[in-house]
Amino acid sequence: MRLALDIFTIVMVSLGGLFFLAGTVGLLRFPDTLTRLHALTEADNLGLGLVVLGLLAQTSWPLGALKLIALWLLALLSGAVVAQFLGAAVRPADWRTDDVSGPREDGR
Amino acid sequence: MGRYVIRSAVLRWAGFLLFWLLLAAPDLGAPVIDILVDLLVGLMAAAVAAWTSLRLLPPTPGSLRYGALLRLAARVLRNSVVSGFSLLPRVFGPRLSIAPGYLSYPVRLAPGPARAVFGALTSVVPGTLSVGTDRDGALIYHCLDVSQPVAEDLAIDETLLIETLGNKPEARDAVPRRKGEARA
Amino acid sequence: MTTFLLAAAAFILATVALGLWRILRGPKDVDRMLAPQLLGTGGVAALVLLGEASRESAVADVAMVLALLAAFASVAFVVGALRPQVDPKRGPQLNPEPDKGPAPDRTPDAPTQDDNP
Amino acid sequence: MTQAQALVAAGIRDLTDLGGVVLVFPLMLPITGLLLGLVLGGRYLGRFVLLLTLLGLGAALAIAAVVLVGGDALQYLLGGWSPPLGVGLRADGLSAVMLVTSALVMLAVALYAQRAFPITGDGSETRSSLVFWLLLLGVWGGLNTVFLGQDLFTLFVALELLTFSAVPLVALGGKPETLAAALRYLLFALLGSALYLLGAVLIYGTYGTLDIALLAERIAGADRWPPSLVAAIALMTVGLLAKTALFPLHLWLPPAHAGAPPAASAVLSALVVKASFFLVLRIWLDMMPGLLATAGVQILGAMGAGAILVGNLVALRQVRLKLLIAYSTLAQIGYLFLLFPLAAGAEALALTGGTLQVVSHACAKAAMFMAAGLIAAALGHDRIGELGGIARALPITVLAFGLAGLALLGLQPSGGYLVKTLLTSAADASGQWWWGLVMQAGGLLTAAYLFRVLGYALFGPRADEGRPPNLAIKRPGRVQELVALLLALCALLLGLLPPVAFDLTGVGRAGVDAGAAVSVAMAGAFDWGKLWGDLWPVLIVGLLVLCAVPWPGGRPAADADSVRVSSSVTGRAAAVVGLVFERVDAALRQWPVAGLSLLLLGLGLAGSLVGGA
Amino acid sequence: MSGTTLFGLGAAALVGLGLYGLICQPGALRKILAFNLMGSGIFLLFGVIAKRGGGALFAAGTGSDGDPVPQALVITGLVVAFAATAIAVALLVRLAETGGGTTLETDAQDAPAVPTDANLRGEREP
Amino acid sequence: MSVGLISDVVLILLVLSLAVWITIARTAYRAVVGFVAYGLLMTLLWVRLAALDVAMTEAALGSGLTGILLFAAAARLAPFEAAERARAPAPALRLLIGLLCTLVAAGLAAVVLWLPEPAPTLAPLVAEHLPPTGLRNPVTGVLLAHRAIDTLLESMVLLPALIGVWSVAADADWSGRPGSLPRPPASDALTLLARILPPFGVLVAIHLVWIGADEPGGKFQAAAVLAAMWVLVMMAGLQQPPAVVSRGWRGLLVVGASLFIAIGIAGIWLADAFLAYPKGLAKPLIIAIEVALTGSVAVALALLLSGPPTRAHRCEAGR
Repeated sequence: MRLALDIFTIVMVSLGGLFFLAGTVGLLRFPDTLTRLHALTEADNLGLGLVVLGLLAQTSWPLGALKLIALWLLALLSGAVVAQFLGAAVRPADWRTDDVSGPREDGR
Repeated sequence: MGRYVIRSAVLRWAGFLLFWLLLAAPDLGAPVIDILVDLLVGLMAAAVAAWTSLRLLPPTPGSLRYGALLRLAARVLRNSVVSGFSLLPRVFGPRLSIAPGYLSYPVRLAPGPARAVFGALTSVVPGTLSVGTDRDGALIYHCLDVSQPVAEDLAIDETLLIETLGNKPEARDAVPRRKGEARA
Repeated sequence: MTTFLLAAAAFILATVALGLWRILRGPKDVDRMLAPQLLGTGGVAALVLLGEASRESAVADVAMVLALLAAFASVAFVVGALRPQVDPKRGPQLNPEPDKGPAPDRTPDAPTQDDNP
Repeated sequence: MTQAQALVAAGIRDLTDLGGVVLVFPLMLPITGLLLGLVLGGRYLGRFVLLLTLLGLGAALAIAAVVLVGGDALQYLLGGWSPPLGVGLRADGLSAVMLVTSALVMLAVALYAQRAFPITGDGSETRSSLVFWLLLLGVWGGLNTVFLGQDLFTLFVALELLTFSAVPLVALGGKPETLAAALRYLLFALLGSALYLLGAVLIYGTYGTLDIALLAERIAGADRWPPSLVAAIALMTVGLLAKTALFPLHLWLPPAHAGAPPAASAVLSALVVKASFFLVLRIWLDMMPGLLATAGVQILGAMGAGAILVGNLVALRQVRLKLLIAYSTLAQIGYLFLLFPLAAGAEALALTGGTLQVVSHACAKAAMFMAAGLIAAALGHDRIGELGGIARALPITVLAFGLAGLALLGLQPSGGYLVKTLLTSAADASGQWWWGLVMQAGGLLTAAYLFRVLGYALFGPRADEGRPPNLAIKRPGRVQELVALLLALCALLLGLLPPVAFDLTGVGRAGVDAGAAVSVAMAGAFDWGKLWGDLWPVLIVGLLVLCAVPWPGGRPAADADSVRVSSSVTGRAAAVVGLVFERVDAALRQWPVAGLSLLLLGLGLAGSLVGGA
Repeated sequence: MSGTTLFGLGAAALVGLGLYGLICQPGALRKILAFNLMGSGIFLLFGVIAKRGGGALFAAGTGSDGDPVPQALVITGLVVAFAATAIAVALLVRLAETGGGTTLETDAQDAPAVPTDANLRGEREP
Repeated sequence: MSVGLISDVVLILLVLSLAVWITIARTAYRAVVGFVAYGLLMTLLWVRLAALDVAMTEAALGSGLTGILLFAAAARLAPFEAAERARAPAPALRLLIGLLCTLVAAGLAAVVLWLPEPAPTLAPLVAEHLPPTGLRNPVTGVLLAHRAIDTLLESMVLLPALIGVWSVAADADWSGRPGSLPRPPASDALTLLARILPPFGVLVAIHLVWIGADEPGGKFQAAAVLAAMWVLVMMAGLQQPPAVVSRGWRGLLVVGASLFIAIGIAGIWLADAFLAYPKGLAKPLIIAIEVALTGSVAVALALLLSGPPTRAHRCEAGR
């Protein structure tokens, strides 16, 4: 049982690490700010989630584990909000002020 | 003060008490008096948090549908994982296989907290990121891959959220518009 | 197991460190800001792992504080970056040469920010 | 009379029975006042602070009496925890003197500033009033903690309390110049406190305690100084020197002290720079007396000498009265640091002289800034060249200024005279005659700028003739004038204290019999021959300077800096020398150059201490 | 070489960098940043000293290993440094707003303006 | 080389390279971005040094609150940077100063290597004298019992700093509200965060104060979290900063230190020393002081961030 739990942890945490790596690679490779923002916020939130999931098998059940989940949810909330906020800030100006359904649909 | 205010006050208070228990993780082996004192502090802390919450986010009439909430959570979680994994080959592949672009999604939720929640929920899912509102009141999304059926997914999420908030979903009055981005 | 957790923490840290390259590269200020954002989440993950490795439950509290405040700085960043430079209602102009054209635009999209060091 | 004496004696006995707990009073009085004042606000803040300063002066005098009568330092353990874990307070004679001096100056400033800050008709508070009064309390609290603290970290926090309170006082005027001066002051002071803290950290890492007395024991017990100790001393000293504005680290002082409102300038110049000097004293004399045997004291002495020469010469060149006084402060700080090389040979004399210099300068400089403030308020400016006739309009103010100047100058029977005599005897006793020479030169230069100001004030062309009525000279409040005069008199009459009063400085310090040293040094000091010997060089300098001042009816002082264009030989010679020093001073006040000086000074100090024990 | 010693060396480097920035940076805001850098180097050194003086002396679950005294002092120091930063920033922004520039370099003649009645009493001119 | 050592090496190298970046970045804005990242890394470093109380303080103050302060300033001062660069010292002078700073750093590094072994420590003394206080967290014990005066003075230091920040206001604006907080563009996302996050922040803060007696945590950490939450609410426009003349807020500012002093003075009679606690009552009194100080410090920190009062209030409440 212990072994199974340990293997679960190793797999999940490694996967989480992979997502963090994906976030970093995306951050470095993607062409513009918004795509980088995608790579960043979404991949590493998932990475954090997987790490937390992996650690659930290690912590003293149940309250310590739930605390980690609560932590993840908090991180998720602020991550999603900050991503939107940053995204709105870097979005080109024409999307901020103009009507998108106008002639621009095919114009440019 | 409507009944719904009292109800949501109690609900929030209970929720924050739960969160407090997570934080404090009381040691059940401790002397009873210590546990009781801890609990007392927890009750007060939850009350303070609930008061803060009620001030910042005044409750509205109507109650949450928990079944729909669960389905929504499950869906968001599943979507996150699925699109998360689909992100991996895009990132690590020799050629970046992304087709970024914008999408304007005329959302049915009223402006305010509910719409903001929708924006946050959909932004958790890899591949879509809500980046504001245009003049028509439609949400603008930036998508990593506009060839995916993003608008359809959003519509399902939205319906679920509306159900969760206790309203009947109405029929869609507009078809989501989509716009590819040239400079990507 | 402890070794694995420590190694995982070190790995995530190193990964996040790679992301810090963005601070150097830019090109826009907002791109630079993405790196601390990544560091915030990665830091929380590394902390959780470290805490589990050292069996120290209080580390989770540190992570909690970090999670609460890491987002905060990003908000401040955007807020600062979008701040109008000259606000007539707020008093004297900050631009030292108001007659020589508008103040340099500090919005993240300003082309002046696109230079690399 | 005897009954009163008995009462006083009984009172002191009671206080002695109380023990060290009386030390809590000066610590908590300003702090509690600050808390209360912040909540109360409003128009009676000035009265409230005045009341507190009265109480504080009483407490300081009581502590001084107890220390003097008891003949030993007062100690108190905060929270009952003894060092190294806890933090102790200690008042030896030196602390008592500082406490009394600061309480006295605070009281004077509180009296002086009663009318200085506008109050609104409806009783609501104004910005400057609230900020001034509360931060005055903050400064006072910081000072008292510095004087009583025994723990290097507590002292750090106290220094920060002091800095954070002093900086906004500088910027109170809100002009760009004063804001810039305040910011420079703040940043340089922060650099200084960071270096000080770094030193304290290294000391903790070496000895595991921050208590000065314990450290003194442990350091004395070691046969060689570890490198970390040497580094720590160099860092702490240089950090504190930056906060004291010892030449050449004085870039922030002149604009800061000159730009603040006069009441604030008085406190800044008289007291605030002394706090960090006091800590240098604590470290070099109390914590590590072995330092006096190193070459480090010569470095400190040389910086002091540089301060005296450069400060005085540049003061002579100033166009504005307040800047002149600020540069004079710079020079007077120099005298304080002559204490270190002199203490190496004659500790009692040097220490007593240095302490007296602190007190005398505090009173005199506060009086000078107050007088300058009144003059500037009356005229609407403080350009020296346009002071003509002010002596007739404000005789008491100008008298206060002149008396304070005489006290600084060191004529009999002033405190300055005593300082000079004591330090010169210390120089003779330790065979370091050159410091005596520096002091003589400094005295003459002081005389020169003093007479320059007085010359313009007494005989200068009347600047107010033909003024429109709305620019006529405004009369200051009588209380303000009297306060300045009283402070000047304090400084002047300090030399007449009986030698037994000087015993106080030596209390709590083994092997320092201050009273006896003073008696020996002062034997035969007050006679006509000696007075004449001191007086004639000053008179010659005075005459020369007065020649350079344009007389009424002569060329109007349109060019404010008349010395510079004076046709007289002395004027021209002074101008050349002064110009050179002014340039040196301006170069040294560039931030990177000051930083460079700081680094070099720190490395030099560290180098001079290596290998000592 | 242990990690703690390594941190100690890093702290020394941070202090050097901060010192350089504080002296050489022309802009006041950069000086403030450099001060924070230097401060954190000093605190780090104190933390290293705390760790060196450690030992398992306290009940498990208190989270700390090391000498608690320096740790407590570092917390105090962090708050003081924050206050210093806040007051410096406020002065700097106000200085810039009133047209005083943001460098602390002075020209040779930097005499403060002639005091008037108003500013001597601590007032601001209308 | 153990895994722990490797991660230490990675950490310190990262911290140092960020420090270099902060020093050499072209604009202050970029330097501040580096500084925020630097603060996050320092938090990890403190965890590695097993100083969790410090780690929390650093997380809250170092990167969070200081970051927002510096970002706001950097944005406002950006137009001046060209003029600043023109005033840089001559290269030769820079080189000389750089060399001397290197010398100082090298000397310091040598001193660090020469620090005595075994290291002097007060840990055993603290362990011995902790039980009378009833606390289990030694750091809290040192802060509130053994060295209470430092903590008292430190909470006092915030007040002159705050008055100093206020003092740069124009006279006419004195009755206004602070106006230095960054004003963000209206954003649903930010408003949502400001509506949802603060209650959780409040809970975490109360938790930190409450366990601070026994586990890592305490008033400064809690106060920083509370201040951050409040500032978030104010930035989102849900609430206005309080006017500086407001008696109520000023009362809140001083209540912590006042209670501290009151209990300290009572100690002269009840426990034979100023700042001593009566036997058996130490822990409840300390917790009371901690709670009161949390409120005061939180208000002080938030107001320090809010800046001097201005006349131009932010009139939009609740977007």
